[in-house]
Amino acid sequence: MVVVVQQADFDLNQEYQTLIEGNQTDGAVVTFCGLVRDFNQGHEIIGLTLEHYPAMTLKALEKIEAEARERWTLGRVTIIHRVGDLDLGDQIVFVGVSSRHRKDAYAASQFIMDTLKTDAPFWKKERTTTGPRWVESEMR
Amino acid sequence: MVVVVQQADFDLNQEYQTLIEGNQTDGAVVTFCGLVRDFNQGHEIIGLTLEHYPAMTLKALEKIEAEARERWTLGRVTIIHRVGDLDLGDQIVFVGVSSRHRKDAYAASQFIMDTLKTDAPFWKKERTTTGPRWVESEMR
Amino acid sequence: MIKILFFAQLKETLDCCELELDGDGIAEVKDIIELLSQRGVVWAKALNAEKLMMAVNQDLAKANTQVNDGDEVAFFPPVTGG
Amino acid sequence: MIKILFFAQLKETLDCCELELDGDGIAEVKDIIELLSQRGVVWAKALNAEKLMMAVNQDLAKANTQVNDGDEVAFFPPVTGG
Repeated sequence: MVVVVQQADFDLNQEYQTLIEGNQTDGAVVTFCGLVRDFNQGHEIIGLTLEHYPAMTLKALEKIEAEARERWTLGRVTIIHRVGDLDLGDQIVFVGVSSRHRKDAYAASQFIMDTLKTDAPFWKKERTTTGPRWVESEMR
Repeated sequence: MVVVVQQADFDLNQEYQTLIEGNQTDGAVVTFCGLVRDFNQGHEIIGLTLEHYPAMTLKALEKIEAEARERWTLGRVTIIHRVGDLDLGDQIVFVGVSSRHRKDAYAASQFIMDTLKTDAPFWKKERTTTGPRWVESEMR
Repeated sequence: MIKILFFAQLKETLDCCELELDGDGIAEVKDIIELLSQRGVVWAKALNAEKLMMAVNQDLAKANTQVNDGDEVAFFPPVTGG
Repeated sequence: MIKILFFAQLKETLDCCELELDGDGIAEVKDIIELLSQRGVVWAKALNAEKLMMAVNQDLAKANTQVNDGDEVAFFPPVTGG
Protein backbone atom coordinates (compact mmCIF):
# COMPACT_ATOMS: atom_id res chain seq x y z
CA MET A 1 0.00 0.00 0.00
CA VAL A 2 1.26 3.46 -0.94
CA VAL A 3 -0.67 6.46 0.38
CA VAL A 4 0.94 9.85 -0.10
CA VAL A 5 -0.07 13.48 0.39
CA GLN A 6 2.46 15.78 -1.24
CA GLN A 7 2.93 19.13 -2.95
CA ALA A 8 5.12 17.60 -5.66
CA ASP A 9 3.79 16.25 -8.92
CA PHE A 10 3.60 12.50 -9.57
CA ASP A 11 4.54 10.43 -12.61
CA LEU A 12 1.91 8.02 -13.91
CA ASN A 13 4.44 5.66 -15.43
CA GLN A 14 6.44 5.42 -12.22
CA GLU A 15 3.28 4.70 -10.25
CA TYR A 16 2.24 2.09 -12.80
CA GLN A 17 5.63 0.38 -12.47
CA THR A 18 5.18 0.28 -8.70
CA LEU A 19 1.86 -1.50 -9.23
CA ILE A 20 3.13 -4.15 -11.67
CA GLU A 21 6.85 -4.66 -11.00
CA GLY A 22 7.41 -8.26 -9.88
CA ASN A 23 3.64 -8.68 -9.72
CA GLN A 24 2.68 -11.58 -11.98
CA THR A 25 -0.52 -12.34 -10.16
CA ASP A 26 -2.60 -9.34 -11.15
CA GLY A 27 -3.87 -9.21 -14.72
CA ALA A 28 -5.79 -5.95 -14.31
CA VAL A 29 -4.57 -2.45 -13.48
CA VAL A 30 -6.96 0.51 -13.30
CA THR A 31 -5.63 4.03 -12.80
CA PHE A 32 -7.47 7.27 -12.21
CA CYS A 33 -5.84 10.68 -12.69
CA GLY A 34 -7.66 13.85 -11.71
CA LEU A 35 -6.50 17.12 -13.30
CA VAL A 36 -7.26 20.82 -12.90
CA ARG A 37 -9.77 21.54 -15.65
CA ASP A 38 -10.53 24.86 -17.29
CA PHE A 39 -14.18 25.28 -16.39
CA ASN A 40 -15.96 24.26 -13.21
CA GLN A 41 -19.37 25.07 -11.77
CA GLY A 42 -19.70 27.91 -14.27
CA HIS A 43 -16.34 29.53 -13.55
CA GLU A 44 -13.27 29.87 -15.75
CA ILE A 45 -10.30 28.48 -13.85
CA ILE A 46 -6.72 29.82 -13.77
CA GLY A 47 -5.54 27.47 -11.03
CA LEU A 48 -6.39 26.32 -7.54
CA THR A 49 -5.02 25.93 -4.05
CA LEU A 50 -5.60 22.70 -2.18
CA GLU A 51 -5.92 23.08 1.57
CA HIS A 52 -6.02 20.01 3.79
CA TYR A 53 -6.08 18.90 7.42
CA PRO A 54 -2.55 17.54 7.64
CA ALA A 55 -2.98 15.40 10.76
CA MET A 56 -6.04 13.71 9.27
CA THR A 57 -5.51 13.34 5.51
CA LEU A 58 -3.22 10.29 5.51
CA LYS A 59 -5.34 8.59 8.13
CA ALA A 60 -8.50 9.21 6.09
CA LEU A 61 -6.94 7.86 2.89
CA GLU A 62 -5.56 4.79 4.67
CA LYS A 63 -9.00 4.09 6.07
CA ILE A 64 -10.55 4.30 2.59
CA GLU A 65 -7.88 1.95 1.24
CA ALA A 66 -8.49 -0.55 4.07
CA GLU A 67 -12.22 -0.49 3.42
CA ALA A 68 -11.64 -1.14 -0.31
CA ARG A 69 -9.45 -4.13 0.57
CA GLU A 70 -12.19 -5.55 2.77
CA ARG A 71 -14.72 -5.35 -0.03
CA TRP A 72 -12.70 -6.55 -3.02
CA THR A 73 -9.78 -8.86 -3.84
CA LEU A 74 -7.00 -6.38 -4.52
CA GLY A 75 -3.31 -6.66 -5.21
CA ARG A 76 -1.56 -3.31 -4.89
CA VAL A 77 -3.15 0.05 -4.18
CA THR A 78 -1.64 3.52 -4.49
CA ILE A 79 -3.33 6.79 -3.55
CA ILE A 80 -1.55 10.11 -4.10
CA HIS A 81 -3.19 13.48 -3.43
CA ARG A 82 -1.43 16.77 -4.02
CA VAL A 83 -1.83 19.89 -1.88
CA GLY A 84 -0.81 23.53 -2.31
CA ASP A 85 -0.91 25.68 -5.42
CA LEU A 86 -1.77 24.00 -8.73
CA ASP A 87 -2.18 25.40 -12.23
CA LEU A 88 -4.60 24.65 -15.03
CA GLY A 89 -3.87 21.17 -16.41
CA ASP A 90 -1.88 20.05 -13.35
CA GLN A 91 -2.41 16.61 -11.90
CA ILE A 92 -4.29 16.60 -8.59
CA VAL A 93 -4.92 13.02 -7.58
CA PHE A 94 -3.82 9.50 -8.54
CA VAL A 95 -5.51 6.24 -7.62
CA GLY A 96 -3.99 3.01 -8.91
CA VAL A 97 -5.34 -0.47 -8.21
CA SER A 98 -4.11 -3.87 -9.37
CA SER A 99 -6.13 -7.05 -9.04
CA ARG A 100 -6.49 -10.56 -10.43
CA HIS A 101 -9.97 -9.51 -11.43
CA ARG A 102 -10.88 -6.66 -13.75
CA LYS A 103 -14.19 -5.98 -12.04
CA ASP A 104 -12.57 -5.73 -8.62
CA ALA A 105 -9.96 -3.27 -9.89
CA TYR A 106 -12.64 -1.04 -11.44
CA ALA A 107 -15.01 -1.22 -8.47
CA ALA A 108 -12.28 -0.51 -5.91
CA SER A 109 -10.83 2.36 -7.92
CA GLN A 110 -14.22 4.00 -8.25
CA PHE A 111 -15.05 3.40 -4.58
CA ILE A 112 -11.77 4.97 -3.48
CA MET A 113 -12.38 8.09 -5.59
CA ASP A 114 -16.02 8.38 -4.52
CA THR A 115 -15.16 8.04 -0.84
CA LEU A 116 -12.15 10.33 -1.11
CA LYS A 117 -14.51 12.98 -2.50
CA THR A 118 -16.84 12.76 0.51
CA ASP A 119 -14.57 11.76 3.41
CA ALA A 120 -11.00 13.01 2.90
CA PRO A 121 -10.29 16.48 4.35
CA PHE A 122 -9.20 18.41 1.25
CA TRP A 123 -10.67 21.72 0.10
CA LYS A 124 -10.17 23.41 -3.26
CA LYS A 125 -10.02 27.17 -3.56
CA GLU A 126 -10.07 28.11 -7.22
CA ARG A 127 -8.41 31.11 -8.80
CA THR A 128 -10.93 32.12 -11.45
CA THR A 129 -11.06 34.96 -13.97
CA THR A 130 -13.55 36.67 -11.63
CA GLY A 131 -11.56 36.15 -8.43
CA PRO A 132 -10.94 33.37 -5.91
CA ARG A 133 -13.74 31.05 -4.79
CA TRP A 134 -14.10 27.95 -2.68
CA VAL A 135 -15.35 25.01 -4.71
CA GLU A 136 -18.81 23.93 -3.68
CA SER A 137 -19.23 20.37 -2.53
CA GLU A 138 -21.09 18.11 -4.94
CA MET A 139 -22.11 15.78 -2.15
CA ARG A 140 -25.48 14.24 -2.66
CA MET B 1 -10.19 8.48 -31.23
CA VAL B 2 -7.26 6.08 -31.36
CA VAL B 3 -8.01 2.39 -31.98
CA VAL B 4 -5.03 0.16 -32.69
CA VAL B 5 -4.41 -3.57 -33.08
CA GLN B 6 -0.69 -4.29 -33.06
CA GLN B 7 1.94 -6.84 -32.15
CA ALA B 8 4.19 -4.18 -30.60
CA ASP B 9 4.06 -3.20 -26.95
CA PHE B 10 2.54 0.10 -25.85
CA ASP B 11 3.71 2.73 -23.36
CA LEU B 12 1.20 3.83 -20.74
CA ASN B 13 2.79 7.23 -20.28
CA GLN B 14 2.75 7.97 -24.00
CA GLU B 15 -0.91 6.96 -24.22
CA TYR B 16 -1.71 9.11 -21.19
CA GLN B 17 -0.02 12.10 -22.82
CA THR B 18 -2.14 11.55 -25.94
CA LEU B 19 -5.24 11.71 -23.75
CA ILE B 20 -4.33 14.91 -21.86
CA GLU B 21 -2.02 16.97 -24.11
CA GLY B 22 -3.70 20.27 -24.93
CA ASN B 23 -6.86 18.93 -23.31
CA GLN B 24 -7.86 21.34 -20.54
CA THR B 25 -11.51 20.36 -20.58
CA ASP B 26 -11.30 16.88 -19.11
CA GLY B 27 -10.58 16.61 -15.39
CA ALA B 28 -10.79 12.81 -15.25
CA VAL B 29 -8.66 10.16 -16.95
CA VAL B 30 -9.26 6.44 -16.36
CA THR B 31 -6.89 3.87 -17.81
CA PHE B 32 -7.12 0.09 -17.87
CA CYS B 33 -4.13 -2.14 -18.59
CA GLY B 34 -4.54 -5.89 -18.98
CA LEU B 35 -1.47 -8.08 -18.49
CA VAL B 36 -0.57 -11.75 -18.91
CA ARG B 37 -0.90 -13.18 -15.42
CA ASP B 38 0.75 -16.29 -14.02
CA PHE B 39 -2.28 -18.38 -13.20
CA ASN B 40 -5.57 -18.63 -15.06
CA GLN B 41 -8.50 -21.03 -14.87
CA GLY B 42 -6.33 -23.42 -12.82
CA HIS B 43 -3.34 -23.44 -15.18
CA GLU B 44 0.17 -22.12 -14.71
CA ILE B 45 0.96 -19.77 -17.58
CA ILE B 46 4.26 -19.37 -19.43
CA GLY B 47 2.87 -17.10 -22.12
CA LEU B 48 0.11 -16.85 -24.68
CA THR B 49 -0.61 -16.30 -28.34
CA LEU B 50 -3.36 -13.92 -29.35
CA GLU B 51 -5.15 -14.83 -32.55
CA HIS B 52 -7.62 -12.42 -34.12
CA TYR B 53 -9.84 -11.88 -37.15
CA PRO B 54 -7.82 -9.11 -38.82
CA ALA B 55 -10.56 -7.77 -41.11
CA MET B 56 -12.97 -7.47 -38.19
CA THR B 57 -11.00 -6.47 -35.09
CA LEU B 58 -10.60 -2.74 -35.78
CA LYS B 59 -14.20 -2.49 -36.92
CA ALA B 60 -15.41 -4.22 -33.75
CA LEU B 61 -13.35 -1.95 -31.50
CA GLU B 62 -14.48 1.19 -33.32
CA LYS B 63 -18.09 0.09 -32.89
CA ILE B 64 -17.58 -0.37 -29.16
CA GLU B 65 -15.96 3.08 -28.92
CA ALA B 66 -18.85 4.69 -30.84
CA GLU B 67 -21.39 3.02 -28.55
CA ALA B 68 -19.53 4.30 -25.48
CA ARG B 69 -19.58 7.83 -26.90
CA GLU B 70 -23.33 7.61 -27.41
CA ARG B 71 -23.90 6.62 -23.81
CA TRP B 72 -21.53 8.94 -21.97
CA THR B 73 -19.94 12.39 -22.31
CA LEU B 74 -16.39 11.52 -23.27
CA GLY B 75 -13.36 13.51 -24.34
CA ARG B 76 -10.66 11.28 -25.81
CA VAL B 77 -10.71 7.51 -26.08
CA THR B 78 -7.85 5.14 -26.91
CA ILE B 79 -8.11 1.37 -27.34
CA ILE B 80 -5.00 -0.71 -28.05
CA HIS B 81 -5.06 -4.50 -28.28
CA ARG B 82 -1.98 -6.57 -28.94
CA VAL B 83 -1.87 -9.77 -31.01
CA GLY B 84 0.75 -12.48 -31.53
CA ASP B 85 3.07 -14.08 -28.97
CA LEU B 86 3.16 -12.59 -25.48
CA ASP B 87 5.08 -13.60 -22.37
CA LEU B 88 4.16 -13.69 -18.70
CA GLY B 89 3.79 -10.13 -17.41
CA ASP B 90 3.42 -8.61 -20.90
CA GLN B 91 0.82 -5.96 -21.53
CA ILE B 92 -2.16 -7.18 -23.60
CA VAL B 93 -4.69 -4.39 -23.78
CA PHE B 94 -4.98 -0.67 -23.02
CA VAL B 95 -8.16 1.35 -22.68
CA GLY B 96 -7.86 5.05 -21.87
CA VAL B 97 -10.76 7.45 -21.47
CA SER B 98 -10.82 11.15 -20.61
CA SER B 99 -13.95 13.03 -19.61
CA ARG B 100 -15.14 16.14 -17.81
CA HIS B 101 -16.90 13.76 -15.45
CA ARG B 102 -15.26 11.10 -13.33
CA LYS B 103 -18.29 8.81 -13.41
CA ASP B 104 -18.50 8.93 -17.20
CA ALA B 105 -14.81 8.06 -17.54
CA TYR B 106 -15.17 5.06 -15.22
CA ALA B 107 -18.43 3.81 -16.74
CA ALA B 108 -17.19 4.11 -20.32
CA SER B 109 -13.85 2.44 -19.54
CA GLN B 110 -15.59 -0.49 -17.89
CA PHE B 111 -18.17 -0.75 -20.68
CA ILE B 112 -15.45 -0.81 -23.33
CA MET B 113 -13.55 -3.60 -21.54
CA ASP B 114 -16.71 -5.62 -20.86
CA THR B 115 -17.88 -5.35 -24.46
CA LEU B 116 -14.42 -6.01 -25.87
CA LYS B 117 -14.41 -9.25 -23.85
CA THR B 118 -17.67 -10.44 -25.42
CA ASP B 119 -17.70 -8.90 -28.91
CA ALA B 120 -14.17 -8.33 -30.24
CA PRO B 121 -12.74 -11.26 -32.23
CA PHE B 122 -9.62 -12.12 -30.22
CA TRP B 123 -8.73 -15.58 -28.92
CA LYS B 124 -6.06 -16.46 -26.39
CA LYS B 125 -4.11 -19.69 -26.61
CA GLU B 126 -2.06 -20.12 -23.49
CA ARG B 127 1.28 -21.84 -23.18
CA THR B 128 1.00 -23.58 -19.81
CA THR B 129 3.33 -25.85 -17.86
CA THR B 130 1.11 -28.75 -18.98
CA GLY B 131 0.94 -27.77 -22.66
CA PRO B 132 -0.99 -25.33 -24.84
CA ARG B 133 -4.69 -24.65 -24.28
CA TRP B 134 -7.31 -22.31 -25.63
CA VAL B 135 -8.64 -20.02 -22.92
CA GLU B 136 -12.28 -20.74 -22.11
CA SER B 137 -14.73 -17.91 -22.51
CA GLU B 138 -16.07 -16.44 -19.31
CA MET B 139 -19.19 -15.15 -21.03
CA ARG B 140 -22.22 -15.18 -18.86
CA MET C 1 -19.36 -16.82 -54.19
CA ILE C 2 -19.46 -16.56 -50.40
CA LYS C 3 -16.20 -16.56 -48.48
CA ILE C 4 -16.25 -18.59 -45.25
CA LEU C 5 -13.66 -18.15 -42.47
CA PHE C 6 -12.94 -20.13 -39.30
CA PHE C 7 -10.89 -19.05 -36.29
CA ALA C 8 -9.20 -20.39 -33.14
CA GLN C 9 -10.32 -23.81 -31.85
CA LEU C 10 -12.84 -24.11 -34.65
CA LYS C 11 -10.13 -23.64 -37.27
CA GLU C 12 -8.08 -26.39 -35.58
CA THR C 13 -11.04 -28.75 -35.18
CA LEU C 14 -12.03 -28.42 -38.84
CA ASP C 15 -8.41 -28.17 -40.00
CA CYS C 16 -9.65 -25.38 -42.27
CA CYS C 17 -9.28 -21.62 -42.07
CA GLU C 18 -11.05 -20.55 -45.22
CA LEU C 19 -13.27 -21.90 -48.03
CA GLU C 20 -15.65 -20.59 -50.67
CA LEU C 21 -19.24 -21.60 -51.33
CA ASP C 22 -21.51 -21.00 -54.28
CA GLY C 23 -24.14 -18.51 -53.16
CA ASP C 24 -27.00 -20.44 -54.76
CA GLY C 25 -29.56 -21.59 -52.21
CA ILE C 26 -27.96 -19.59 -49.38
CA ALA C 27 -30.24 -16.94 -47.87
CA GLU C 28 -29.24 -16.93 -44.21
CA VAL C 29 -26.24 -17.97 -42.13
CA LYS C 30 -28.05 -21.12 -41.05
CA ASP C 31 -28.15 -22.30 -44.66
CA ILE C 32 -24.36 -22.28 -44.63
CA ILE C 33 -24.28 -24.21 -41.35
CA GLU C 34 -26.66 -26.77 -42.80
CA LEU C 35 -24.65 -27.14 -45.98
CA LEU C 36 -21.28 -27.49 -44.24
CA SER C 37 -22.73 -29.91 -41.69
CA GLN C 38 -23.06 -32.41 -44.51
CA ARG C 39 -19.27 -32.63 -44.61
CA GLY C 40 -19.32 -35.12 -41.75
CA VAL C 41 -19.84 -35.51 -38.05
CA VAL C 42 -16.88 -33.29 -37.05
CA TRP C 43 -18.25 -30.37 -39.09
CA ALA C 44 -21.83 -30.98 -38.03
CA LYS C 45 -20.93 -31.03 -34.34
CA ALA C 46 -18.57 -28.04 -34.45
CA LEU C 47 -20.93 -25.79 -36.43
CA ASN C 48 -23.92 -26.59 -34.26
CA ALA C 49 -22.15 -25.95 -30.95
CA GLU C 50 -24.39 -23.95 -28.62
CA LYS C 51 -21.90 -21.12 -28.11
CA LEU C 52 -20.73 -20.77 -31.72
CA MET C 53 -20.34 -17.13 -32.76
CA MET C 54 -20.68 -15.83 -36.30
CA ALA C 55 -20.13 -12.66 -38.29
CA VAL C 56 -21.34 -11.45 -41.67
CA ASN C 57 -19.10 -8.89 -43.33
CA GLN C 58 -17.20 -8.40 -40.07
CA ASP C 59 -20.30 -7.65 -37.99
CA LEU C 60 -21.52 -10.07 -35.33
CA ALA C 61 -24.45 -12.03 -36.70
CA LYS C 62 -26.98 -14.71 -35.84
CA ALA C 63 -28.13 -17.89 -37.57
CA ASN C 64 -31.00 -15.97 -39.17
CA THR C 65 -28.84 -13.07 -40.45
CA GLN C 66 -29.22 -12.59 -44.19
CA VAL C 67 -26.33 -13.54 -46.47
CA ASN C 68 -25.80 -12.27 -50.01
CA ASP C 69 -23.48 -13.32 -52.79
CA GLY C 70 -20.05 -11.76 -52.26
CA ASP C 71 -20.40 -11.64 -48.45
CA GLU C 72 -17.74 -12.79 -46.02
CA VAL C 73 -19.08 -15.08 -43.30
CA ALA C 74 -16.98 -16.10 -40.30
CA PHE C 75 -17.52 -18.74 -37.62
CA PHE C 76 -15.63 -18.80 -34.34
CA PRO C 77 -15.79 -19.87 -30.69
CA PRO C 78 -16.64 -17.34 -27.95
CA VAL C 79 -14.02 -14.61 -27.96
CA THR C 80 -11.45 -14.40 -25.17
CA GLY C 81 -9.54 -11.17 -25.73
CA GLY C 82 -8.90 -8.34 -23.28
CA MET D 1 -7.80 20.98 27.37
CA ILE D 2 -9.49 20.26 24.07
CA LYS D 3 -7.87 21.50 20.85
CA ILE D 4 -10.29 22.91 18.29
CA LEU D 5 -9.40 23.35 14.60
CA PHE D 6 -11.19 25.07 11.70
CA PHE D 7 -10.52 24.69 7.98
CA ALA D 8 -11.26 26.26 4.59
CA GLN D 9 -14.24 28.63 4.35
CA LEU D 10 -15.02 28.08 8.02
CA LYS D 11 -11.54 29.20 9.03
CA GLU D 12 -11.97 32.36 6.95
CA THR D 13 -15.48 33.08 8.19
CA LEU D 14 -14.42 32.76 11.84
CA ASP D 15 -11.00 34.28 11.17
CA CYS D 16 -9.66 31.53 13.41
CA CYS D 17 -7.78 28.34 12.64
CA GLU D 18 -7.21 26.97 16.10
CA LEU D 19 -8.22 27.48 19.73
CA GLU D 20 -8.27 25.56 22.99
CA LEU D 21 -11.15 24.91 25.36
CA ASP D 22 -11.26 23.71 28.91
CA GLY D 23 -12.69 20.18 28.85
CA ASP D 24 -15.02 20.79 31.79
CA GLY D 25 -18.65 20.38 30.85
CA ILE D 26 -17.83 18.98 27.41
CA ALA D 27 -19.08 15.44 26.82
CA GLU D 28 -19.98 15.45 23.13
CA VAL D 29 -19.11 17.49 20.04
CA LYS D 30 -22.41 19.33 20.29
CA ASP D 31 -21.36 20.76 23.64
CA ILE D 32 -18.46 22.44 21.88
CA ILE D 33 -20.77 23.82 19.20
CA GLU D 34 -23.08 25.18 21.87
CA LEU D 35 -20.22 26.77 23.80
CA LEU D 36 -18.63 28.40 20.75
CA SER D 37 -22.00 29.61 19.44
CA GLN D 38 -22.07 31.99 22.38
CA ARG D 39 -19.22 33.91 20.76
CA GLY D 40 -21.68 35.75 18.54
CA VAL D 41 -23.96 35.44 15.56
CA VAL D 42 -21.15 34.66 13.07
CA TRP D 43 -19.95 31.72 15.14
CA ALA D 44 -23.46 30.53 15.92
CA LYS D 45 -24.49 30.56 12.27
CA ALA D 46 -21.30 28.96 10.93
CA LEU D 47 -21.16 26.16 13.49
CA ASN D 48 -24.83 25.27 13.05
CA ALA D 49 -24.69 25.08 9.26
CA GLU D 50 -26.57 22.06 7.99
CA LYS D 51 -23.64 20.60 6.06
CA LEU D 52 -20.92 21.23 8.67
CA MET D 53 -18.51 18.30 8.98
CA MET D 54 -16.57 17.42 12.10
CA ALA D 55 -13.80 15.10 13.24
CA VAL D 56 -12.65 13.87 16.62
CA ASN D 57 -9.01 12.80 16.76
CA GLN D 58 -8.84 12.84 12.95
CA ASP D 59 -11.83 10.53 12.45
CA LEU D 60 -15.06 11.83 10.94
CA ALA D 61 -17.56 12.42 13.73
CA LYS D 62 -21.10 13.54 14.45
CA ALA D 63 -22.61 16.03 16.88
CA ASN D 64 -23.21 13.23 19.37
CA THR D 65 -19.67 11.79 19.16
CA GLN D 66 -18.03 11.62 22.58
CA VAL D 67 -15.19 14.02 23.39
CA ASN D 68 -12.59 13.55 26.12
CA ASP D 69 -10.03 15.86 27.61
CA GLY D 70 -6.94 15.95 25.39
CA ASP D 71 -8.90 15.26 22.19
CA GLU D 72 -8.49 17.19 18.96
CA VAL D 73 -11.79 18.29 17.45
CA ALA D 74 -12.02 19.79 13.96
CA PHE D 75 -14.84 21.57 12.16
CA PHE D 76 -14.93 22.09 8.40
CA PRO D 77 -17.21 22.56 5.39
CA PRO D 78 -17.98 19.62 3.06
CA VAL D 79 -14.73 18.37 1.56
CA THR D 80 -13.95 19.03 -2.11
CA GLY D 81 -10.77 17.07 -2.83
CA GLY D 82 -10.14 14.59 -5.61
